Amino acid sequence: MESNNAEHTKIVEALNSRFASSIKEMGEPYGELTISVDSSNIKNIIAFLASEEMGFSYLTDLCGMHYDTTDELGVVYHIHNLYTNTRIRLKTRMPKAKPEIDSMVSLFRSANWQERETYDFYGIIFKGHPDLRRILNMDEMDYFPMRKEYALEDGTRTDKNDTMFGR
Amino acid sequence: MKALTNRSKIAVDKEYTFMERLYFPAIIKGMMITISHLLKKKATLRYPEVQKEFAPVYRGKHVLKRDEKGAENCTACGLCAVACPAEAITMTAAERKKGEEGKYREEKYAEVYEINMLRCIFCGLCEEACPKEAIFLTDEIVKTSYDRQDFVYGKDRLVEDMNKRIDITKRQKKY
Amino acid sequence: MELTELIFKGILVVIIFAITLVAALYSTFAERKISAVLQDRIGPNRAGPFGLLQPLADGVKMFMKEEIIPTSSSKWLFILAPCLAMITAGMSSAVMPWGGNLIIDGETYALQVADINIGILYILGITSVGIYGIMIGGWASDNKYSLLGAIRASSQMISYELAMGLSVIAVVMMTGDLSINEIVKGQPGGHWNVFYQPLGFIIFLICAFAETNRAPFDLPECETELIGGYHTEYSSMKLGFFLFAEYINMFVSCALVAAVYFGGYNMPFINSMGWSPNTVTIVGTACFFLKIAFGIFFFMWVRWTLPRFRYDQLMRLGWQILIPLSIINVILTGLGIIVFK
Amino acid sequence: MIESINDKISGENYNTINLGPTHPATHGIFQNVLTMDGEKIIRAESTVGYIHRAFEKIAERRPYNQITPLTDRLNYCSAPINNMGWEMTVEKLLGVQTPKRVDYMRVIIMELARIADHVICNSILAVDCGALTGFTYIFQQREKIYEIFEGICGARLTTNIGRIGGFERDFSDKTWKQIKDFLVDFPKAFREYEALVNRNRIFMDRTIGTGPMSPELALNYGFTGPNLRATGLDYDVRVMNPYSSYQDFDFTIPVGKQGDSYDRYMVRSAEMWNSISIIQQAMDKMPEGPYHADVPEFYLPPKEDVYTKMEALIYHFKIVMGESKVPIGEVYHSVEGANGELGFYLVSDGGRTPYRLHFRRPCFITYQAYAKMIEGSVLSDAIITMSSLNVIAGELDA
Amino acid sequence: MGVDNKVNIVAAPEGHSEPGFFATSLDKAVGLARKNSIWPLPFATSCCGIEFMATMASNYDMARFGAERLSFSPRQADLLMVMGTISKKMGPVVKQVYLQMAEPRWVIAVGACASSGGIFDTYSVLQGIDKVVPVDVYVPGCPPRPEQIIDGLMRIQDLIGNESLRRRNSPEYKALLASYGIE
Repeated sequence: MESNNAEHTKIVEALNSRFASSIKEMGEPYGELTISVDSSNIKNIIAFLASEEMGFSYLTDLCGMHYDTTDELGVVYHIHNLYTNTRIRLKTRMPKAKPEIDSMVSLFRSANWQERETYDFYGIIFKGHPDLRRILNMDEMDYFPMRKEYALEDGTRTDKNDTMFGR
Repeated sequence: MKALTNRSKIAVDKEYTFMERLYFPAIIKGMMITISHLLKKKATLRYPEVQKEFAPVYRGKHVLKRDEKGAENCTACGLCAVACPAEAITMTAAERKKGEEGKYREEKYAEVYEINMLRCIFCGLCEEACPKEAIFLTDEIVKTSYDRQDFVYGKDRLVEDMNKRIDITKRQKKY
Repeated sequence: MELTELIFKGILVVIIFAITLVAALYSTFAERKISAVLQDRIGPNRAGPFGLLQPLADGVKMFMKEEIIPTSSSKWLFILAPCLAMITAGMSSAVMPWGGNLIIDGETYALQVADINIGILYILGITSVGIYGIMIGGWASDNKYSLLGAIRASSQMISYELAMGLSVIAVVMMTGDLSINEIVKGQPGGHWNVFYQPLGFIIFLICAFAETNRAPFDLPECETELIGGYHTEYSSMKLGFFLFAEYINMFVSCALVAAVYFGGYNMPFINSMGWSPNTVTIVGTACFFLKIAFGIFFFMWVRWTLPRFRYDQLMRLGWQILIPLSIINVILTGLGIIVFK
Repeated sequence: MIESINDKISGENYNTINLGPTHPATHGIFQNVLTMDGEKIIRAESTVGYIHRAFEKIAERRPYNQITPLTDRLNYCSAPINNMGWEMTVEKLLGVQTPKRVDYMRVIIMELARIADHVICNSILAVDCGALTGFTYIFQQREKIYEIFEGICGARLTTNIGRIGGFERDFSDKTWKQIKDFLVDFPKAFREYEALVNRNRIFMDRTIGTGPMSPELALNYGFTGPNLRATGLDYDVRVMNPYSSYQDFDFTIPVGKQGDSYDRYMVRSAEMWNSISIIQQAMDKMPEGPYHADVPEFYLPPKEDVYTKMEALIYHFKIVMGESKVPIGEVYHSVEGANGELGFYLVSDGGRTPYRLHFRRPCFITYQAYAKMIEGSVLSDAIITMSSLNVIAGELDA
Repeated sequence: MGVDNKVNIVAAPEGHSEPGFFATSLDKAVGLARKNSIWPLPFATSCCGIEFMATMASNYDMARFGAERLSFSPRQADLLMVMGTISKKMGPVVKQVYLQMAEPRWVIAVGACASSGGIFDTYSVLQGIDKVVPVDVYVPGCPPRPEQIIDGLMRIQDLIGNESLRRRNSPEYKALLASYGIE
């Protein structure tokens, strides 16, 4: 991958030298360094990036995805090096049948609830998470509502004429 | 930790001065401030005796406009319903019959037009979506009521009264 | 005791009790109005002219509300608590000298229900019994927030009672008498104790705030922390009694501050106006009530200005600052008495 | 009875107490189960989700222009910042360059919103300490901000202000005057409020040392915004990744020392003063020009054109029906929300609705540290800490 | 003072008046007292709560109606003001708070979310609190202006003023509560 950003080039080189086999795709859409990686190796990659050498000590965001065309689930990480002001987006994919990925809680405490939220929404199992329970929805809920196949509405609404909106 | 920028400035001072240690100076100062409000003009707006004038662009109760001749502007195109994030608008379209030209401006009109005021979030997107200058939000507020069914406003409450026309020119002004 | 005096005392008791109740009732209204004007608001103005019937509306509403006694509470204690709070609050006004002597048909009547010679001790004693109402109420509710409120109330009371007593001792040393009437008489004209005992006065005032559970010491109720504290589980008139007791306590505290430090019914120049003794007495009583009214206003003014303390800070203030200060005050007073007398 | 109150934890008699969800100090609705030793908190556990409203799911079902009113309800204390953050995200996806005037107008609105938010937080902190009067003084000024918003967009709180590409209408003369008046009135009222609260020893005693945080731990917990700055680290999105022409304005980043409640309070105070100065600078430098970018695919054409011109009518229908063409791609954009970095991660598959829209909600991430922050402190401190973190339920639970 | 005189002071109840004597039905007098002493329990969950703060603050001052004493303890409250979204997770809590309130009690649903679910027609949001507790007055708006909240309060006042003392014992009222599973 070619980049005009010296920081990005440095990161890409460092990652390529260590984790070449885990990296699937790299890109820079809208100037944001985006790397798709193998979900089995994500913890090592992030641990390396979060080390003092690379300085990505801040987990900005962690969220789930459901790619319904390939029926895969994914987790997207945004990590940030505050001193060089560089952000990286790391994307992973995993089959919906076995949605497992390593937990980041040991690296970033902020990952704790974000992973719980992701589990709550998509049913992604974070291995090594200390307390993987539903967080926003009720414990009794028996599906993962953010997956594309589930409806948004709850169906108890009585004061609406659905035909107006093509449903 | 190392600072990220050179623009940081420490905003706190936690050292008590001797006077602050004594409690009383700050307490007396505070009490002087509160007592000075004793004779100040009260900020209260005496609603409902006095009503505040809302901004001309205020997003309150909806109105279905008629044109100068008294014909309804709405052609039941359904854009407002599509644009409504709360899905509060429903309507049924009907064809205009002969002799109803004075009642409806276009060939199609809304036979039923209902807005569920309890669902409505008064975002104003329906007003923006309307291509026929038919629906506008006004600076009136929707009245409260005892019954949930009361809030489905039909055409009887939405279409403007020709005797009490609502001026919407200010809303359209883009300054 | 003669029959006429007995009748007079009887009438006086009724009047004093009525005045106390009305004063407490209208303190709630004053609280609302004063908080409103201090906050640039208007305050209640719908119930009656200027909202003057607001306290009545509150009272009637509370009377007509459903009584709830939580099933897990101890029923008798739950009912006893507000009664205790109310009774002790009402009792404390008995020894207050509301004015000088009235002379009717040559007979002298004192405007005081009971001039017992340990009046100060009586009031201190009664107020510390009053805390049982709060404690029992908080405990009997079987609610954790109530329990916390009760614990806070009792420990707060214990710590502030001491400093309060010590600060009064300095006054007693000057007067040489425990009777409140004597203390008032000891401050003729403008010779108020507050000028001789400024430190003692401040300590006493702070303790009075703490004793009546008013902000900044309203920790037992402390809406933002304990919801309602000890009265969280109380509804209807039982709650009314608690709130009422608090306002009566405030009224009595103000009366006590006025009597002990501001000369009670004494006013400067009141005796040099050449009025008849009865007029002097009546004007004096009016002055006393004016002082009380200002005191109540001051209590509310403070409440609507200051943040409240934290529990441990309150304790520190009581034990580490106020008690040493009040002991110093006693020593200074003693030295003063030795030097100047 | 006492036995029923206590339950035994690891052989000791501790109390458990439910702080929330309807406790007066929890403002919104958070539940904290506290294990207490007397008044001291031994262990705390937070439960959230009491107003989970499925924002992200709704966002997948609504066209782009209908998501603006949705963002209002995230952090409702400062809705315009959310609105504009979202609009800027879409603009970034579309590659739209907004005119300078739009940027400056946005800066004014966003800083007003920041003041409105911090006013709530700081005054409620004082209310939770027991001082209610300052709240009413400062809230009168907040009412003026509402009036300004109302004059621009027609609503007070949930503003739905601005459109993709700019504003729905230019500020009127009255609005300009209101903003000018606000810049005069607010500092006076705020100074009075600060005199009432800031250096009052009771208030300082209550807040200093409550809920402290070190910068390292704060980063690890994902703090941003005033809560992070209170620990001493000067991270501010407005400076690090300037958006909407923030680089044109001169302002400092106020930081604290220990990250305790007083630091948070003072940092917010200082930020309000900064906001005032930023608004002043924006007013002084306000360039002339259009109040929206030229994006016919997303910005509704003027009504007159819709009635007369075919092209405008087509665009109008396309926008309202959500049929405008959106590029395929993914974009992350963040703004400095009132509580920290408010991020929008938008994935588009070219359809009429976002394929995925994730909100990085600062409150959600910050609040997980709360349980740790209050362990070992007393109940009163727990409440002060919660107020000073300024956790907004709508944003927390999304 | 010009405005002061215009304040609508509550009219005295209809009754029989002679010098020094005024008789009215107990219902009316109690209704009058109750309606001027409403202690609300603000169940503020989201945006509407902020507008409620504005209603309580100086500019709108709900205290004028005798309703400024917020009682956060349900035992002492007369009026449950539900402001903001109530999710399905929160629904039971609302119901419990309602159950803990002492009779007579009223409920006002402020804002679109509490009244009907509003914009949030989702799997997690209760579509109106009238699914769990009986609601007396609905206030539309998202969020309602303080004027509308005051309007709702005045409606509640009308309701309280006209309510018979025995309504709470009437079979209709019991049936209403039973339909919500409340005894």
